[in-house]
Amino acid sequence: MWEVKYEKSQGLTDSKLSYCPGCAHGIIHKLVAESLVELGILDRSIAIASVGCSVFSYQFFNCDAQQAPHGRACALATGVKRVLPDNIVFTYQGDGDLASIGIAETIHAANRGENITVIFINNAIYGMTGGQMAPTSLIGQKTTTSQDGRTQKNHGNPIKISEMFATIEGVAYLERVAAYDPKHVLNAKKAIKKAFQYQMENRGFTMVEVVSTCPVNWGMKPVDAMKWSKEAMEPVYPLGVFKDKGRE
Amino acid sequence: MAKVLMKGNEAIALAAIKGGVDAFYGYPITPQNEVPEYLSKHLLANGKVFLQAESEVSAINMVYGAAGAGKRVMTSSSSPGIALKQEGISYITAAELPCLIVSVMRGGPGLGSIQPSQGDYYQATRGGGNGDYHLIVFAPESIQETIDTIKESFDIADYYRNPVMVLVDGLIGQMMESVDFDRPKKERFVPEKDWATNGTKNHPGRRNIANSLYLDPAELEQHNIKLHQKYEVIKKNETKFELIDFDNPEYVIVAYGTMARICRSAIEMLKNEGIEVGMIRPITLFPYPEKAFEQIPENVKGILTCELSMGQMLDDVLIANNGKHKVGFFGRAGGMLPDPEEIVGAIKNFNERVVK
Amino acid sequence: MEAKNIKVAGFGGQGVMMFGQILAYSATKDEINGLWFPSYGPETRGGTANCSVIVSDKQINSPVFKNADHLVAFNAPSLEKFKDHVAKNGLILYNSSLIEDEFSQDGSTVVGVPINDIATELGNDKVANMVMMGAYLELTHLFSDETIEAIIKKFLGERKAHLLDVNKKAIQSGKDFVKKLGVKYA
Amino acid sequence: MPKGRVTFNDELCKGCGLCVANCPTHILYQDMKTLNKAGYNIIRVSEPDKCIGCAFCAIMCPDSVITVEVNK
Repeated sequence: MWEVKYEKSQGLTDSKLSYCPGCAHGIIHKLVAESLVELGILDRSIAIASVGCSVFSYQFFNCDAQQAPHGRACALATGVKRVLPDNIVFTYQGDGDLASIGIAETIHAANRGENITVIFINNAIYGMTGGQMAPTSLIGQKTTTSQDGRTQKNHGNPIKISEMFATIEGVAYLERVAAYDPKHVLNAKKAIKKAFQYQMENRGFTMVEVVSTCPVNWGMKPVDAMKWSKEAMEPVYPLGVFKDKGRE
Repeated sequence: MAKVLMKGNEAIALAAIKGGVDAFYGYPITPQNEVPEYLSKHLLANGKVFLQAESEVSAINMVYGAAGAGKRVMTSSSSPGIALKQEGISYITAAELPCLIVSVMRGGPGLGSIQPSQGDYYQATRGGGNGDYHLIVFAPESIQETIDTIKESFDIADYYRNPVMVLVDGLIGQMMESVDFDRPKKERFVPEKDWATNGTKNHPGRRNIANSLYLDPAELEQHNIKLHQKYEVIKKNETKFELIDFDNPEYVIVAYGTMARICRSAIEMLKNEGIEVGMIRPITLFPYPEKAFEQIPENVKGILTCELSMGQMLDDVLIANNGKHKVGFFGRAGGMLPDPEEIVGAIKNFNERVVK
Repeated sequence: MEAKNIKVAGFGGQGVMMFGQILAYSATKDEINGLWFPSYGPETRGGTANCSVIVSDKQINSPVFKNADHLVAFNAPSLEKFKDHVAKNGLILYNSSLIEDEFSQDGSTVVGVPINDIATELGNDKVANMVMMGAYLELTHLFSDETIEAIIKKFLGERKAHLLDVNKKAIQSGKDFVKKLGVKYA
Repeated sequence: MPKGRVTFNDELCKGCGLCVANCPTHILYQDMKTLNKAGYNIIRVSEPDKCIGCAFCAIMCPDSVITVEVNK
C-alpha cells in the first residue's frame, strides 16, 4: 500500500513561484502554507505581502492577502487584525523591508504586542533590486552598493533583529531558524507553526526570523548558498529561541 | 435633537461615529488633535477600534489594512502629516479601497505654522502620491456642512471604492459653532463588500486580494483606464457647488471653505454699497465644478479667485474659465486670515488683481 | 437680534476663553447661532489670549471680523491691541483693576469695572471673569440669567458644582456695579 | 519492494539541485539532456529501489515539485 508522505501543500496556489532556482523563499512559503493548513486556519488567514522578492507572495499563499507598501506590512497587519481579531494575520517580509525601511512599523507592532505573526526572511542582501547591501549584510560582504565589502566604519554593523526584538515586552514568541538542511527546515516549520498557534491563543506578537539564501545575488550555486548561510551567516545570526512567553 | 455648540474637530469625530466608522488610526498633529482625542474615548467605549500609530506613515497603512478588511475606517491629520500619508493614499486608491481622510490644513510649506490655511489645495486635488489617481475632495465651509459631509462620506467612499478627503482649514477645526447632528442624510446605495480580505471562509472558492502591483504594463494601463472611467462617473455624479447672489453680478468671486464665508460677508458689504457680486462656492474640489462657470453671465467684469494660498485653486479657475473672462486673484497665506473688508477692497480694485 | 461680533482678550488664566465660550453656548441654548474661535497656538500659554465670538439669529458668514461690536479687555495689553478695532457705536468693557488710567474713546461706550477687586471682596479671585460677565450682560442684555446660569452649571460640572453660588454672586456684583455707575448701552 | 517512491512534477522544477544534494542515499541526479518547458534540466531517480522515503528531497524543494510516497 503506497501512502502519500509529502506533497505540495493545499496552502499554496497553483501559481508557479516567481523565485530564482534554489532560493529558500520557496521552502519557507511551503512551511507557512503547511502550518496554516495543519492548524485549520487557512480560510481565516490574511497574508500581508511586502516589497522585495516576496512582493508576489500574495499570489502564492492560498488565502486572502493584501500587498503592502515597502516596509509597512506590520502597519497593514495591525489595521487588519484590529478590525478582524478572530482572523489570522501574518506578514511575510524580507530584510530590507523589515529591518531597514520598515523597522519603525515592526518595532511598534511588536511593542504593542499586536497579535500577529511576522515571518522575517534574512538573506543579507536586496534580491529584487539586484543585490544591493541590506541592513543585515555581513561585514566584508560584497554587494552592488558595497563593492569592496561592507565596513563597519562606512555602513555600520549588520543589524541583529532577533536580539533586538527579544528586549521588547510585547513579543510573545521569537525564534531564529535556518533552512539549509532538512533538519533545520523541519525545525523552522515547528517554529512557524508555534508562532501561529500562539496567535490563535491571543498571546501577542510572534516572529520567526529565517536565515535564508540568495544564490543569484550572492553569485553562488543553490547548494553552495545553503552552505554559506550555514558557515558565514549563522555565526553572525545564531539560531535559537530568543523569547517564548509560553515557557516563562 | 436641538442644536449644540461644538468644536469643529470634535464635531468631525462625532460625525464620523454617526457615519458608522469602525476604526480610526492616526498620529498627533496640531490643529486637528481633538479629532483623535475625542475618538480615543468614544470609539473604544463603543467597542470600536482606536489606535495612535507610531507615525503618519504607519497610520495611513493601518487604514489600508482595515479598509482592505472591509471596515469603515478613517484617519485625520494636518498638512505635514498628510504629506507623509501620500504614499499610503496612492496605494489605497490604487487598490480601490474606501476610507475617509480628514485634512485640517495649517500654514506651510515645511513645518509652517499651526494657523489656518488652504495651502494644501494641490496636495488634496493633485496629490503627492505617485500615479494617476484622485480622491473625492469635499471642502465644507462650516462645521455644520463638515458634519453633514462626513456623515455621508463613508457611503460615498464605499460606493466608489475610493478614498474621500474632507478638507478643512485649521479655523474650522478649532472654532465652535451651533450645529445639528440629526439633519437627514442622503440615502445612498451601499454595495456589499464582497471584495474584502476577511478570510476565504467568508467567500469560498475565491481569494480576495488588495493589491496595486501590475508588472504587466498592458494590465496596468487597463487598471488606469478603469480608474479614469470611475473618476469620470464621479465627476458626473458628485460634483457639488453653490451659486450665491448670481442674479445679475458685476463680478464673480470663487472661493471655498472658510474663505467663502469671509467672502459672503464681503458680498453683503458690497451690496450695501450698490456693487452686486456673485460667488461660485466649490463644495467638491475634485471633481472641480467647472460647469458652474458656464452660468457666469457674459457681461461680468471679472472673476476674483480668493484663497488662503498663493494661487493654487487659481489653476482650476483658469481651466474652467477657459479664457472667457478676466480672472483676478486674491490670496493670503501662512496662517493669515483676511477680514471681509480686504475682499471688498480687492473687488473695488479688481483691475490691479487681474492675472489673465 | 443683529449679529454681534465680540472680541474677548486678556492673559492666560484670566478665564478669557471661558468667557467667550459661555456666550457662544448661551446663543446655542437660546436657539440662535453662536460661533467661537480662539487665537490658538503657543501664544495662548501664559501670554495674551484672545478669542472671537459671534452671536446672531441669522446664519453666520465670516468668522473673521475686522471690528468688534464689543471688546472685553481683561488687561492693558489687550485694550491697547484691540481698541482701534472697535466698530462705531461699539462697547469697550475693560478691567479697571489692571488698567488704572481712566480710558475713553470717541464713538464708543467705555466702561471700566474693577473685576479683580470685586472678586477679592467676594473671597474668590477666580470669579473675576464672572464679574466681567455680569457687567457685560447688564450693558448688552444679550442673555437671560437663566441661560447663563445653565451654561455655567455645565462648565462647573459635578466636581465644582459647589462653586455655582459664588459665580452667581460674581455675576450679580458685576451687574450691580454697572447699575450704580448708571451707564446704559443697549 | 522499495520503502519509498518519489515522483516529480517536472514542469515546476527549476533544476536547483537541492534535492540531489540532500538525498541521503544519493539516488537523484540532474538529467543534463532533458529540459522542461521553462528550460531547466529536470531531476531523475537513478536507483528507485534504494529510496527510503525520507522525503528530504521534497522538504528541501523550494518549488513543491516532489511527491513522496511510502510503502506501508
